[in-house]
Amino acid sequence: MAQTKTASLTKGAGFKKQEDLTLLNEVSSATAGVSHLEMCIQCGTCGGSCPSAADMDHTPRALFAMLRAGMRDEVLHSNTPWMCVSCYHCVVRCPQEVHIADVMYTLKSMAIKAHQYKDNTAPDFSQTFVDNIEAFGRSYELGLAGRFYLQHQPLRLPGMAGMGWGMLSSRRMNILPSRIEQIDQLKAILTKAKTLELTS
Amino acid sequence: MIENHKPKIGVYVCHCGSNIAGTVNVDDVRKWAQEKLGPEGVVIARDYKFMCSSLGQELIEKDIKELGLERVVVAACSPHLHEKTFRTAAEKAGLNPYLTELVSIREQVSWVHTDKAIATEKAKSLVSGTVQRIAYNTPLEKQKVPINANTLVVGGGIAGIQAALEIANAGFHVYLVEREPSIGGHMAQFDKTFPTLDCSACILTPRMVEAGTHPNITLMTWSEVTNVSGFVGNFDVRILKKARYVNEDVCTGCGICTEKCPKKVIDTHYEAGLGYRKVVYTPFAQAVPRFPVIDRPNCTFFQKGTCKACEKFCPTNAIDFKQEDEFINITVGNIILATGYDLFDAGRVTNYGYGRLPNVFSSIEFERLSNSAGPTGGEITLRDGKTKPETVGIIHCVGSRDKNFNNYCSSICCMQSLKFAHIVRERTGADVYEFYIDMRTPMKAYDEFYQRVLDEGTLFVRGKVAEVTNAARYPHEKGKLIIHVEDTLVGKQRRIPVDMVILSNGMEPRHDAKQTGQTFGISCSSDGWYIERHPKLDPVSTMTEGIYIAGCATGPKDIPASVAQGAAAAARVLDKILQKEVEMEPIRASVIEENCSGCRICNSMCPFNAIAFIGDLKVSRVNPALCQGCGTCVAACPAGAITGTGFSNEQIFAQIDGLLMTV
Amino acid sequence: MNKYIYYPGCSMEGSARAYAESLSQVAKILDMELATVRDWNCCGATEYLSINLIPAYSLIARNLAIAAGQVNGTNELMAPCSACYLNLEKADYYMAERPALGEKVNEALAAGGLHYKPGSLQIRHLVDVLVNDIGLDVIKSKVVRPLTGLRIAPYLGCMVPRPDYQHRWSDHEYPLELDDLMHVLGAEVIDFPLKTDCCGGHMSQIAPETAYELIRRLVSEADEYQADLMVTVCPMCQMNLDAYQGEANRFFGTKYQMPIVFFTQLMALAFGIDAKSAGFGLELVSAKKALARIGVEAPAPEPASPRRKPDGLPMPPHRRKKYASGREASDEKIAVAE
Amino acid sequence: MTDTFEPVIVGFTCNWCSYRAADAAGTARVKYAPNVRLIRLMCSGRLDPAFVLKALAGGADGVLISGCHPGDCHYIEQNYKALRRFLLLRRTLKGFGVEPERVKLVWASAAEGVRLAHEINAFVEEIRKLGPLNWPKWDNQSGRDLPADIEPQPIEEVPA
Repeated sequence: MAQTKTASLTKGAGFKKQEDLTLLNEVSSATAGVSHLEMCIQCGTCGGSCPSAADMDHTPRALFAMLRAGMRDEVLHSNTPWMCVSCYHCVVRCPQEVHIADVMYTLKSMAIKAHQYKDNTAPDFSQTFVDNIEAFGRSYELGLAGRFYLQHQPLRLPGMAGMGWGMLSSRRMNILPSRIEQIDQLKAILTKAKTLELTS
Repeated sequence: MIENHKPKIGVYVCHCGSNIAGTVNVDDVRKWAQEKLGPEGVVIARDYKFMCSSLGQELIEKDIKELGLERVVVAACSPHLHEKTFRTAAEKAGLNPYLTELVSIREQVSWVHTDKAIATEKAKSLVSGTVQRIAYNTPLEKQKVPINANTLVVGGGIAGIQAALEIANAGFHVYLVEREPSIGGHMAQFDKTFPTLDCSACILTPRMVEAGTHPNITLMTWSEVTNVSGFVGNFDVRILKKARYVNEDVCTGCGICTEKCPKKVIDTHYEAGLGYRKVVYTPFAQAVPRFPVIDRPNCTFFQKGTCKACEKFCPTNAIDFKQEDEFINITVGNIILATGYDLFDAGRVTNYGYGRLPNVFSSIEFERLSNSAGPTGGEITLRDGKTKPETVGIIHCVGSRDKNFNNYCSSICCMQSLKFAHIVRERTGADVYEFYIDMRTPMKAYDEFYQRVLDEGTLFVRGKVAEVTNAARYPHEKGKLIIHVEDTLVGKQRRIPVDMVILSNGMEPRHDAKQTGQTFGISCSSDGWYIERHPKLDPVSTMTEGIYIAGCATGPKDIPASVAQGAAAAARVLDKILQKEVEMEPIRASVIEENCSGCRICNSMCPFNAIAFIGDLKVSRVNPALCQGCGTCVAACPAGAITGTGFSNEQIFAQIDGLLMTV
Repeated sequence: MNKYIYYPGCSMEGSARAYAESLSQVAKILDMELATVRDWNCCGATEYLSINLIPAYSLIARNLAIAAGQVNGTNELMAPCSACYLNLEKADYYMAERPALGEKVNEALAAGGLHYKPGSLQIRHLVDVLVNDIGLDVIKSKVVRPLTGLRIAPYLGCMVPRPDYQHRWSDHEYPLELDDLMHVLGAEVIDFPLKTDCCGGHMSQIAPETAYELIRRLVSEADEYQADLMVTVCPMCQMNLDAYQGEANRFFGTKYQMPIVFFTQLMALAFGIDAKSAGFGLELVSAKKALARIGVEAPAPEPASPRRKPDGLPMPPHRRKKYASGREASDEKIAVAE
Repeated sequence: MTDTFEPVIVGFTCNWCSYRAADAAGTARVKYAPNVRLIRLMCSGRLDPAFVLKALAGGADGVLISGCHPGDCHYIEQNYKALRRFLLLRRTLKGFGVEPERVKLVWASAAEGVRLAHEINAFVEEIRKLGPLNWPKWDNQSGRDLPADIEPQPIEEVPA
């Protein structure tokens, strides 16, 4: 009797997996500063403030509810963190002082680590940017634009040629990257840093 | 002295059900006290499930009688809860109450620690401390002081009026002090009251008139308390009566002066900045008292020396430009503070645009706008004074439940907002949106009112509004205010264009609450509200005997709760008055005159001027009627010539020894 | 002489050259000494934080550690770029708020022989420094060519007044520091409601349509208020609104021509520097037409929408918040169009 | 059990504020370090510096003094006197060769149970860092002699 009951219950979608109640804490502790994530009262100030909410699949508030519900895959698949423009409107308005923008950074890096993002445009842009920094110590706009657009938005290139030429001809974009002197020191720092993680 | 004879001590350890026994090994504490504290005089140690029960108390009484106990130590809860219980029990058995002490092993041990072994150890050392101390306790007698039957009520809002009327009707005299020109408080500004929709003025003004004409009430408006000294039973109060420039003895309140005054200023107080008033004015038509007051900073006569229109036309020559502020001293036995609240300044929430966007209104502005005696005669219009809104957004929790402003819930805003929605729908037919985080409608008939407003077609959106802007993004938004919000129940961001936004401002402690508290010797919580003696069981008393609090001075409240508190505070005062005298704790300092060197350091140390220098004998002496027992002089006396009963050096030293005894 | 340690940031050498050039002119006139952080590296913008937390903060902290070593009479580190400013301030703040972060970052820095103690530096943005340290009265005294007749939309963007960990700004949402600064230059300043809204940030790269919408909102609102130009304090904002304005126009079929210049360019101009040295001509949406108004007798522009009539119900007092320095804002009214 | 040093701390509280704050912490079940044993005084102004010295001499590693916030004193202004005595006391302790940080003054109103618990935890950690107080015994019962160069002196009263 009991067995049948369990069997019938497991058919329900909610019983496929056990809820992952550690997720919220995991995200909170991997966030720089004190995130206050557990204090969210689901008021929606963040979702109402967000300038790019229209293009998000979940509002930030909904994402935090999903974190609480332990919906790891759904959260890491969400495009919400990638659409965050870091305007900090939500952060200063949040009545519970949740460091929303920083939580978004955490979710992005978690998604990258888990290879769980839906669209690789944004992660690749960030990675390209970071590769340049790691190589030169400075950002390199032309190299970034070239590599990134060829890979992701080749169709956009012709339309942007005029603008690109304008930037180059006014020397607002440099043809060659500049490099810091002590690039080896920076590399040593970053190599060490990559072995470290923020947990508790 | 005591070394030869250790008094017989009984130790009683309470389980408090599992409250203590769950974390402290009660049996171990009892055994330890019996064995290890035997040399300190403990002759009996017992434990019991509930010491405060009548059976528990009888246990103590029996031991006092049968074993001849001379001291009783009860290890249980905080002395602030049950000290009186056990002292009374011991007294019944013939032991002076001050020979019984409580050790707090619940609030200070079992409730705040988790490790049973460590908690038990701490309980033992606390018991040891008190056992050592109590040997030096001496029998004390309570002092009785007669109570002055007059009462001071500060604040003439509905809570203060209620308190004053209750006491006055019982036949005792009340001084009702109000700093505005009229009593009535915030309630006088409202249009309707939720959930019954009674007209606020209709139910308030009869009370105001009653207070204004009551033979037992001395009404002192346009006055403020500046200084309070003394103690329960006999407070000396100094009141500043600000100059009205109107002779109250001859003024009939006919209003001709106001009519003839040529100057109008914006009324930032009663009309919340939406309307105008004359410079000689009564705040509103039903003001009590009816005497007007001249707004000196704005008066042309005081500015330029000419005008005097009011004086010219006054039929009874009541205008008196030479009037000056005066101080009045009174003596009262008890004081009730009903000083109310300040409205949260909505301009602080920059993203709602109050003060920048004309058609964003504060809650009190809307009250005036919808009031038939208000600036538009009750017409609900936009800031232009003409246009009727077609869509209205009402925003809850403005300044409340927000760590950027105030953490607490202001408790009235949900109902206030529902009331606004109803009034807007009824008077304009406009579409009304309510933006809320949570609907809080817990009191009698409140949720029913929510149902009614739902039924009227108000559009509820669950979400805290992020922003109100005039920056249109789309053509249909042009000229409107756009409310940005996440509809959290849909999970989507919405932009809702409206004509008018009403903010449901929260409540804040009075801006000068701290200062007022210091005048009366009571303190504020971190939020700034006055602290009750006990938040549940003693909500209208304060830590200071004889000072009571009522209404919003202790936290946000609606009208029924404020009225109930006003009445409750009055009942507490009447209880005191009818006892005719008050018992004072016998904790006092006294000078051992043969040890006194006459240095007089203590004289200046005493805040109550209770220590006087006796010139003939060249010693200082404490006046026990003035001494309050703080003990500062005891600590300060360089010769050790002052002792403090209840907290003598011997007692404290012994307690330190006991606490540090290895357990 | 006001001394600052100066962190320029990558854009100042590239897309924001106009900012760098005009700043150096303005600094000279205002007697500011700027000591550049030696061998500074990129702050990581908004990108590195998305990839890996500790390396991202270590990257920022390398600059802090070097700058702290350069402390000489001042521990004020000034950055003109909003993103750089925020990153530097954020690293300093979080390394103290979360000691675990501080320890890890210093462990990484140690690999390069560096160390940073959070709190050693005061991190400031250029506008904050100008308004609160130099002061509007001093700036006003240096104006030789008032910008009379120029209608300006002051645009501060996001990352300067927010999150503002050290409370250096009068308000998160509606700070008036930049408005007041433009006002003392003699310009007509619009009460621009979107003054701290987002320019789209890196969305112009990764989700252009999202960015175009944000650019459109800002440009169309400035146009609605009949601004001659927008001033910005941030290279990223300037880049998005200037370089991508054309694309946004194409996307929406609009024809906005709203010049976006750095506020220091207008300061330099008002201080009597010639337009070329002030970095004009580098912008893609030309400011030529707008500049033609300066020094020329221009008719007062029509208000964008009807001004509020004096009748009707009085407004509640709009109490301006104080600057962090406690200075009072200028008394004169700012042009309001509602 | 770990062998970390567990300091013993004596706390002096005011009947009107901090003692009630301790009650409030209890009622709210706020957990804090068990190292502190509280003594109730009527007012922090009652605090005789001798109490502190007595506690330190008797084996306490630290002493917490707690009173009403400035301006909130139940007896008008006696907490200011406690503050002055506290400052003098810290100087005296330094003269004795005892770390003045072993005595701490905390203001806590009756409503601030959480704050008091927080301060207690912080203080316990501070004292833990300082280690046990190596204060020579005033008597010789422990079998230890006072170092020759330290004469037991009568405790100097500080008329605040």
